[in-house]
Order: sequence, then structure tokens, then C-alpha cells
Amino acid sequence: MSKVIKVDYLARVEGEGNLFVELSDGRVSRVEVGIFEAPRFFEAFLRGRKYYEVPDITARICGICPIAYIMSSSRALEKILGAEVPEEVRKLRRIVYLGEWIESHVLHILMLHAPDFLGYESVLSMARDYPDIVRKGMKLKGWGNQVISVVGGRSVHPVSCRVGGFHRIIRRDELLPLLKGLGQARDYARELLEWVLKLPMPDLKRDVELVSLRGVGEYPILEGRVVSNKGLNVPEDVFENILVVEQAKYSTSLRYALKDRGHYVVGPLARYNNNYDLLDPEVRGVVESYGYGAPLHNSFQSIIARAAEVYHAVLELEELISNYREPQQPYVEGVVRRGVGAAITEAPRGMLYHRYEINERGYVINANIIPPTSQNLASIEEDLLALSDKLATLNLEEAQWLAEQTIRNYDPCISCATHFLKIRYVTHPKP
Amino acid sequence: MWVSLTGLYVGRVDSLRVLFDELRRSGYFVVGYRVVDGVLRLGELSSFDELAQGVEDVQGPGRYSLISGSFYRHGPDSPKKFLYPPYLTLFKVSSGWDVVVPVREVRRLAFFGLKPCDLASIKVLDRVLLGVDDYYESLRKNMVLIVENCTTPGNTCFCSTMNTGPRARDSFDLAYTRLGDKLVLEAGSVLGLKLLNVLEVEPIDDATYERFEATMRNASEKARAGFELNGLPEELELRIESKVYEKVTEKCLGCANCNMVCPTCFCFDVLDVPLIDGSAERVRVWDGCLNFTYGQVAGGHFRPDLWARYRHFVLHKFAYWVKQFGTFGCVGCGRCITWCPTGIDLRETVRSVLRGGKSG
Amino acid sequence: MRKLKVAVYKFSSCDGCQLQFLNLEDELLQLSDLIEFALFYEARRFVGSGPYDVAFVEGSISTPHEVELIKKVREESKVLVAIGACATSGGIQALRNWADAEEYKRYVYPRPEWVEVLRYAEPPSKYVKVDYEIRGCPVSKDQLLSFVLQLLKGKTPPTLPVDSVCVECKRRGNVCVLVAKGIPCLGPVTMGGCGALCPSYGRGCYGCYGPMIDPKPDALNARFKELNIKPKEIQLLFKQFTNWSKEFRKVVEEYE
Amino acid sequence: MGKYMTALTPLKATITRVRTESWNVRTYYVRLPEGVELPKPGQFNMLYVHGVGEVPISVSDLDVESRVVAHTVRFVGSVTKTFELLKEGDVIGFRGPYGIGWPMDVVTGKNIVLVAGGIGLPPLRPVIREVAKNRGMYGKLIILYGARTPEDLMFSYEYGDYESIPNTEFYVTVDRPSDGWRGNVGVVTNLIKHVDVNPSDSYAFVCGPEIMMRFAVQELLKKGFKTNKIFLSLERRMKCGVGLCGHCQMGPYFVCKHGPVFPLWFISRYFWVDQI
Repeated sequence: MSKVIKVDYLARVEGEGNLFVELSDGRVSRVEVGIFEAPRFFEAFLRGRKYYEVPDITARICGICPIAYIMSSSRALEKILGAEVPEEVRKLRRIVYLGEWIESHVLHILMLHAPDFLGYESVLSMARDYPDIVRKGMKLKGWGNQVISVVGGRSVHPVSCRVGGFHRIIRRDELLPLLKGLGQARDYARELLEWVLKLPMPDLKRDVELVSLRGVGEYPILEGRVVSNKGLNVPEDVFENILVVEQAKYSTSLRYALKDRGHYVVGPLARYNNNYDLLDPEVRGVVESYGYGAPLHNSFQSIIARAAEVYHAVLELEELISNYREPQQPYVEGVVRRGVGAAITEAPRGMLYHRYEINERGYVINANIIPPTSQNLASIEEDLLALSDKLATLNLEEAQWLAEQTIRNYDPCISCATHFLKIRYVTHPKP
Repeated sequence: MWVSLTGLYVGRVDSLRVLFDELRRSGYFVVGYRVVDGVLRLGELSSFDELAQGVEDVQGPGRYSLISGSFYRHGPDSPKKFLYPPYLTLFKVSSGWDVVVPVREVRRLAFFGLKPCDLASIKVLDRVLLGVDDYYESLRKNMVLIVENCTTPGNTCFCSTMNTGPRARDSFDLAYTRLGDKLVLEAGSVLGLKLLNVLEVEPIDDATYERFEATMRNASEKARAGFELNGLPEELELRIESKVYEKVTEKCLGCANCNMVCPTCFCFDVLDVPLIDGSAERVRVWDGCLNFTYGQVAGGHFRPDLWARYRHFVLHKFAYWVKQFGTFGCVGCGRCITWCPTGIDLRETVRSVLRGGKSG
Repeated sequence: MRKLKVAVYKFSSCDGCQLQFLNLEDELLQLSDLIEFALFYEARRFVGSGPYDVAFVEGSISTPHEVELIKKVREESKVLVAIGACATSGGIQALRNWADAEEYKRYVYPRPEWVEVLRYAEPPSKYVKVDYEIRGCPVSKDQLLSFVLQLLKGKTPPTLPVDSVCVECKRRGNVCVLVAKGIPCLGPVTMGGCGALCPSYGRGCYGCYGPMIDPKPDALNARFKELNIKPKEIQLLFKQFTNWSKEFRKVVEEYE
Repeated sequence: MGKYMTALTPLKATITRVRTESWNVRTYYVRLPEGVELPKPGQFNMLYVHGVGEVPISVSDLDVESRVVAHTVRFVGSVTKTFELLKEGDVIGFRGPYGIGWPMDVVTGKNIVLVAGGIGLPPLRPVIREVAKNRGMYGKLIILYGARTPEDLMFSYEYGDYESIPNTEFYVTVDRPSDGWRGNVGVVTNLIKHVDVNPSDSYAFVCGPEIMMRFAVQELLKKGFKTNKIFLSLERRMKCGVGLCGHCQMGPYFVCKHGPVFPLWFISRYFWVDQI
């Protein structure tokens, strides 16, 4: 007897994807997480653009995590230009990036993911039974968006960031009003974390390699070495060299594996496990008081990592905003010259890799972007295989829901995932 | 309107600081020019040191920059920004139809170092808004005007032609002129008299007077537009179908920057904003005749072509305004020339129209 | 009052415009009392069948599948609203319209024959009647809300700003970056609605709301030339997020 | 509250009746708020729809006793379209009356020729009412009315009343007749040449689209009307109604304040100028 779990249009994810699971004889025989998002050719039309346009253009890959695209591309290009941003500018970048983490994570926890754990089809219906946490979560998300808006002008595709820093100095008197909402944000972030820690957690244990940046003295966002729970430790510049690319025929996105190591996972769970010691002690305290800690291996528990990061982000923002000093110059210029530069930053969904090659007049001649969701696709399918027994016992409706929830564990951003210029480098390696 | 009460007196330039402090001490919010991001901005100053010093604005059609120097004119802001704010909520109406007009704080403003053209712009707005706009009126009644006469008009200035400068003749509380480290002062109101009393001044001596007159004469020569005001409204209206407007408008973007920076443009639009709680508000916002929507009605448009909108701007300032309010709408400050992104020169337009025939 | 039945669709896009519904943190729950999100994949598993009172459509039409879908959306929606630069002008994807699509496919895909895309990425209005447009990359959530509230009051078309960014820029008290700094700015030809964000943050407008009503891009182009801005840079300025709009396209073509 | 805010803040008014005039025109009867003076023929009011906007609408009828004023609205713009949702008992915002109306005092004892095009009839209806009420005070009344199609004709239910006013002629025409139309066909300005009055003794009141008014004026001039005997009611964009917002300027005149009714000589310098 065989049954088919088919979801034509994955809901509560960013972008367009579908799911096909075939079970025969009580085993999952085929899993396909398809992506039918239309290809948008970003890497192709980045060629011929001026280097300074790249952050604004790549931001348009994803409306949920534009800051991540802006930061990875800016840092990659700054490497070529030899532009080292001063500490104040770096701190401001951290501020705006943490704002995005809050906005994106709370969106996912509350509006996309938590309804699964409690059996609601959406946050709108969940809000009827959980009005308090939904209201608080929305406020918290709003505060995160406000952080981005103050620094960036608007929360989706902000306008103030540029290669080398910011277009103008963001004044202290603009940032300080954010502190007014901070007390509330802190309380709500803690409540949200505690609420998440109490959610019923489906069981799924799988031994996977969890890859993230490793922070130095602070939780990683903007930079760091690439590490894993299985001993990987390389600089960002060589990351691309240790990757293998696969392609599934049923999807328009690529999948990635680590050379000689296999599939891997990026994202909040990886960050959390690899940098647990760098989380604010207050955050660890709350997590541990509910019997959790690190490492977490169940991908359903990514929601805990996300909530922990939200609380951490609020606490760190308090520190960063209170101590903010205006930089002398809003940005550093660097020298336009021919070169190649690569950088990784931690998007809410995990490591976002950008590499650019520009010519002596500052025009892009090659671009490669590896978004987190592409890196996780293979693992998503493996999770579904690992749930095989359970899926086989459930009725179709329940099985379908569990399968969707499993996918949503990864907060997949399918809009991002359709950027896979990587193929070119694999099939036609450059000398 | 008031005129000079005292005639001219002489003091020292550093007494401006005393004057500033006196205004602050008397509870005024002092508004003057300061340098922000390389541009002279009109804003509230908490100390005399914030006032722009040692800079000069270089203005030309579509160009503005600051260099070091000893005399400056102005920036894009004019007193309009304070007296006739760009956004003003007219009323809020609840879902149950309670109409509430927001209570507005009326601050006691002291404009410090305004140039005569800007003083003139307030006089023009007075004609339009006094007795009509009560918010304007309440600000205006509580206001002090300290005017700095213009010793060096800029490239886009034409106050002499418009009879608004370079020397302020009336309607100020105190007018001063910097001559090196000397300050020539004149009070135009009782309040100005009181302020003058705080400073140490002497009646003007012959030598200083001559220097003052020469300086003003020179300044006056620099601020001419190349046309005369006598008969100008009639001359322009006779040439109402001039083709010059179409020609000039080839460069025009229709962006309405000229309207926005003009210190006398008072047209407004209203925004009706429905809110999620079922209430609504109505907000008055600056509008300008260069905007396409300005003359648009449902199912029609009175000035669909940009040249017609530009012609309205020119004729309003130099012809219609006189009929409407008994004064020219233009004060010769030159802001619309400087801040036009493509540098369209109003003076040149007027000259061309006058040069051409009825349809030239 | 009956709730307005709303569908939110995505075509080739980044999700940022429909996300603005979810970014209405202070209003979303109240809003869901006034309108029913009958179809909104990004937010709900539940899908209510059509017909819909209003469909908000994000993204441009760039694949044959999307052509079919937009026709279906049109059929089952009383009012179709295009939201954002992609849905109103083709958006960022339209950058590929300027190049050889086949070359692009080969550049990006090892098996280009699997990739089925249209020659041009274009706004839905190319294929179906679009009733209203909300501009911006992304749309402003305030405009989105205001649009919905006006629609609920029966105001058609709901009014949104259509004059230049300059008007909002000056109302906001900004200094003209073009005049004072010589920074190339598309504000004088771009439709307002953003509140002049870019000049407020010290840079020139990049035209993400597309051409304003009755724009004069030729005059601005001429001014850029006078200011000695390099031809390629002028082209890139107009060739951004609304490059495929009729008025900006003309300037881009001049430099092709 | 100061003068300005009073001038720009609407008063609450209740709709007492809604009457359908044509497929896209309805008349809204509004009871005047207390303290508001009675409008005169040719004046207009600013009507505000909650959270939607405000529009200038001329007075199309007036009941002095009950202080109910009629406003005939065509659903063309985004604000007027929302009027379609308004019904008896609804509240709207009211400001007015504004502007200078038809010069009824000047035309005492004279013949009056009314030329109305389309939505131009409602502002002239109070003139017809006034003449009917005080028939002895005026000379001959000639009403010329044109609409695009028979379906666009307004107030057809009272044409009999017009015709029964002593010493009155009433002519209707349509541009595009539909089946069954037996009346005149053609633009309303064509009717002017057939009018039998002595121009030196007569006044013409014209209201309609701007283009129609230009043709009407040409015909009236040909007929021998002097420019001080032709009165026009102009339409412009209006946001305030009191001469402040600037939108309604025609040349130096604020249509809302100096008009909307002007004698031709007063505006003739600008009236013929393209896009003035």
C-alpha cells in the first residue's frame, strides 16, 4: 500500500515551494522538496553593475532578510576595496542586523511556526486562543522593525547602508528613543522564550553536521570563522572550496554538501550550539531553567534557538544602543581595484555567503551567492526520511501537517533559495 | 506696519551675542541660521555659538555650496517653515463624529539675523494669512524680528528689484548692519527700542554713516534682476500667451521644488487619513502649482501641460498676487533659482517674456 | 458590514511587499476584523476559495506558469491591485529584459533547457487588467493600510501620492542633495509615497516608486549630462528597480 | 477655536433624503446645521465624507422652512463615488455656504436665459425656483438644457413644472439620442441662436463644462449679449472654499471666493486663454 503526501503550495514559508512524499510499505520511499519560485537571475544581471549598487540590488533577493544580503555583499566588496570599517560603524551594523533577527525570528516563531506546534492553521486563528502572547510578540516584532527603520529608513529594503558603512551618520539622538520601548521588548522577549520552551516538542533525533560562524567575544553575526559541531574550522574565504553542489531535477534550487563530510545544516540551531557560551548568561539561565541547554539536536527545537537569539538580541541591543558613539565618518571609501572578495554573515536563517569579482573600474564581473535555505534543502529531505516511521502511522492530513512543520523548522526562505549561480563554478571551474 | 523709531546707531559687532542672550533670557525661542551638513539651515539655537559664523553661501542657478567667508545670505529654509508648517493637522474626527481641533503650542519665536528678503516674505504672508489663519496669527503676534541687512547679495538675489532689500526699511523690531567690527543698528518697534537699550550704542557718526550708505548702495547694485517693477503686472499679462513659457519649460522637471522653497508660496493640499480605529484626520500639507495634481479634477485638468503650470507660478508671483493681496508675491530671495534642480532662472524668464512680443 | 474577502498572491518577487501586511504589527489583528485573508500563503495554511473581493498581487510575470496563474487570479477577483515595483513595472527581474535571456539561462544554469521563462519579466498589466497600483520597492505598509481603509470606505480609486518625491522631501525639511551636493537623484521624476527616504538618509533617490505622474526624465537626463555624470552611471541610475517602466526605459535605451 | 480652524472644520449635518436623478447622479438633501446661513442661488457648500475627503457641491434646491438644502452629486471622482454609499440618516460634514451666487438682484425685471450643460443644471435650478416663486419680479425665462444622452438628463420629473411657469420657454437637447427620443438633438449651444429675446434687456446665466461654456459665450456674443450681461459659473479644483488653498485660481481670481459666478467682462481677459 502506498500513500502520497502532496502539498502543492507550502504555506507559511517565504516564497513558493511544494512537497512530495511517497510512502510505500510503511516506509518513506521518496521525498522531494520542490521549489518552483521563478528564477530571477540575480547573479547574471549583477554583472556590469557598479560595485556600490550591489547591496541595494542583492537586498531585493529577499524582503525578509535584506540586511543580511546588504551586509554579506558589503563585507565581500570591502575586502576587495581594502576598506576597513571603524568599530562604531561595525556596531551600528550589528544594531541594524540584530533588529532584523528580531523581526525575522519573531515573524517565524509566532506567525509561521508556532501555530504548527499548537495545531492552528495560522497566527490569526491562534490569536483567538493566545491573544496575550500574540499581542506581545507583535509588539516585539514591531520593535525589531523599528530598530531597522531608525537606522535604515525602512524595515524592508532599507536605504541607509552602503559599501563601507552608511550613507550618512546615524545620530545618537535618533537611536536613543528606541530605548523607550526596550523595557517592554526585554520583558516580551523573555516571555516569548519561556512560552516557546513550554511548547510540545515532536521528537526527531538525527546526527547532522551543524555549521555556523564562530563568534569572537560576542555572538556571531557579521563575521567569524566557519565552524561545526564536528570539528570544521575554516576561514570564510575558503568556504566555497570545501563545498560540493548537487542538483535535484524536481527543484529549481541547488543543494549543497561539504566535501568529504556530507550534508550539513546552517541556521539558528547551528549558531546556538556552536556559540552557546557566547549567549547572554541571562538567556542561558532561562533556557536551562526549563531543562534545556546545548547542544540541541532535534530540528524542531530550532524554535528554541530562535527564541533564545531574540532574547539575546534585545539584551545586546540595549547595550549597543546605550553605548553608541557616532562615527567620525559615515563610511570608508577604500580603493577601487580589480579583485575578488568573499564574505559570510549570519542571516536569520543561517550563513549567507557572497563572493564578487570586480574589475579595475569597479564593475562586477562575477558574482556568487549561497543563501542558507539552499544549504539546508538536502537536510530537510533527510529529516523527512528520518520521520518515516511516524509519517507512515499518521493519517494523511496529520502526516501532511507534520511534514510541513518539519520543513518549517528550517524557516526556509525560498525567495532566497533560487539563487544558485554556484552551478557555474562547479561545472566550469575558473582557473 | 512700523518704521524706524530711532534712526541709526552704532555699536560693536560682539554686542550681537548680548542681544542673542537677552532674547533667550526673555523666554524667546531664537531661530537663526546654523551650518548643518554643509548647508545653512534655519533652526532653533540654544546658544549664540550655534549661529553660523565664518561661512559664505555660494549660490547659482541649481547650485549651492558653503565656503569660508564673512557674510552669508540664506539656505533653503525660510520663516514659512515655522509660521506655516508643512504638515498641520486641521482636525481629527472620531468614528462617532466628534470633531476635534488639536491644541497647538504657540511658541514665542525670535528670528535672529534674517535677511531683508525673508523679512519681506513675512510681510507678504501677513497679507495672505493675518486675519485668516489663526495659528499663523498667534505665532506672528508673539514674534520678534531681528534683521541683518545684506551687505553682499548673492548671485541669485534680486531684492533691489523687488524693493525688499538689501536694507530693511520697516516691519522689524531691530535691524543691524555689520561694517567690520562695527554694528549699525536701528530699532523699528518699542520692543526693538528696549533691546537696543541693553546694548551699548552711540548715535551714528558721519564717517560710519557714509560707509553704511556706500555699502548699501553697492549691495543694492548687486541685487538687480534686469527688469523693472513699474508696470510689470500689466506687461506680463499682456504677454500672457508668450511662447517663452513653453521654451523655458523644456528644462523644467515639474518637481515643485521652486514652490516648496519659495518663502511665500502658501498653497496647500489636504490629506484625509482614515485610521484603523475608525477615526480619521485631515492634514494640511504644502502644495505647489507645478505639481500635476494641482489643477486636476475628477474627469479633467485645468493645466495639463507643464508650461501652463509654470506660467501660473510666474504670473502669480508677479501679476496676480498684486491684484489679490496688494503686493508682489516674489521677494527676490532667489531660492527658486538656486534650488531648481535644473537651474531655471526666474529672472531670465521674466526678461525673456518682456523682451518678446505678445506671443513671442 | 461584510468583511472584505482578500487574496494575496506572489509572482516573481522577494516577498517583501506582502510581508508589509505582516509588518502591520499594531494593526494586523484589528485589520483581520475588517478583512478576511482568504488566501495568503505566506501567513496561512487555510485557503478559502474564490471569488475574492480584492486580490493583492506581488511580483512580475516571468514564466508561462505565471501567465496562466495571473489570468486565473483576474477571473476570480473583483478588484486586482498590483503592489510593489515588480507588479507595477516589472521590478528588478526586468533587468534581464535588457539582455539575452538565453545567455542568462546558460550563465546561471548548467541545464538551461529545464528552465522555462518568458522572454520578458513584465508587470501583470501586460496580461490582465489591473485596477489599482501601489508603488514602491517595497510598498510602504502605511500606504498599504491606508489603501485598504479607503477601499473599505468605498473610496475608489483610493488616493495615494502621485507627485514628485521632491514635494515630500521638502515638506520633510530635507536639503536638495542634487543642488547642495551634486548627488544624482531621481527624486524630481519619481513618484512620492516613501516620504523621501533616500534623501533623508543622505543619498539620492533611486526611483523605486517609479515615474511620477507627468514625469520629465529627459530634462533630468540632460541635467545629469550638464553635471558631467558619466553616461554609464546615468544609465545605471535609471536602470534600477523600475527600469522597465515606460518613461525610465526611454532614458536607459539612449545609453544602450 | 480660531477663525481659520472654524473655517476649515466641518459641522455635522444629517442627510434627510436621497433622490436618484440618473444612473450616476443623486441628490442629497441635508439639513443645515444651526447657525449656518441660508445659501443663495449659485452658492456652494463643502461636503465632507468621514475619512474620505471633501468636495464643493453647489446648491440645487432649498427649503427655507425646514432649512433643508439639496446637493446634486455626480459620481465621478474618488470622493463623490463614496456618496453612492450614503443614505438617509447618515451624517456628513458641512461647511458653507460659499462664493458669490447668481446676481438675482441685478436681473430684476429682466429676461433671463439659462444655458445649462450636463451637471450644469443643478446650480441653475434655484434660479428657476426663484423665478417661479416671485414670477412678477422677472421678465421672460428661457431655459436651455443639454445633456449627452437622454439617460443623463436630470430632474426630468419636473420639466412639466418648468413649462408651466408663466412666460417661460424650456428646451432640452441631447448629443446622442437613444431609441424613442423625440426631442432636439445636438449640443445645447446650438439652441442659443433660436432664442427670441432682446439682448439689451436680458441676462444669460451659463453653467456647464468649460468647453461648452466657451461655445455658449460665443453664441451669446453673436446674439448681441454684452459681456456684462453674461454670467458664468466656473468650476475648478477646490480644497478650502475660502480662498486659501490656491487651487481654484483662474488668473488672479479665486473661483471659490470671487466666484464661482462671474460676469464675463470680469474674467474675459483670462477666459479665452489656453490652460490659464
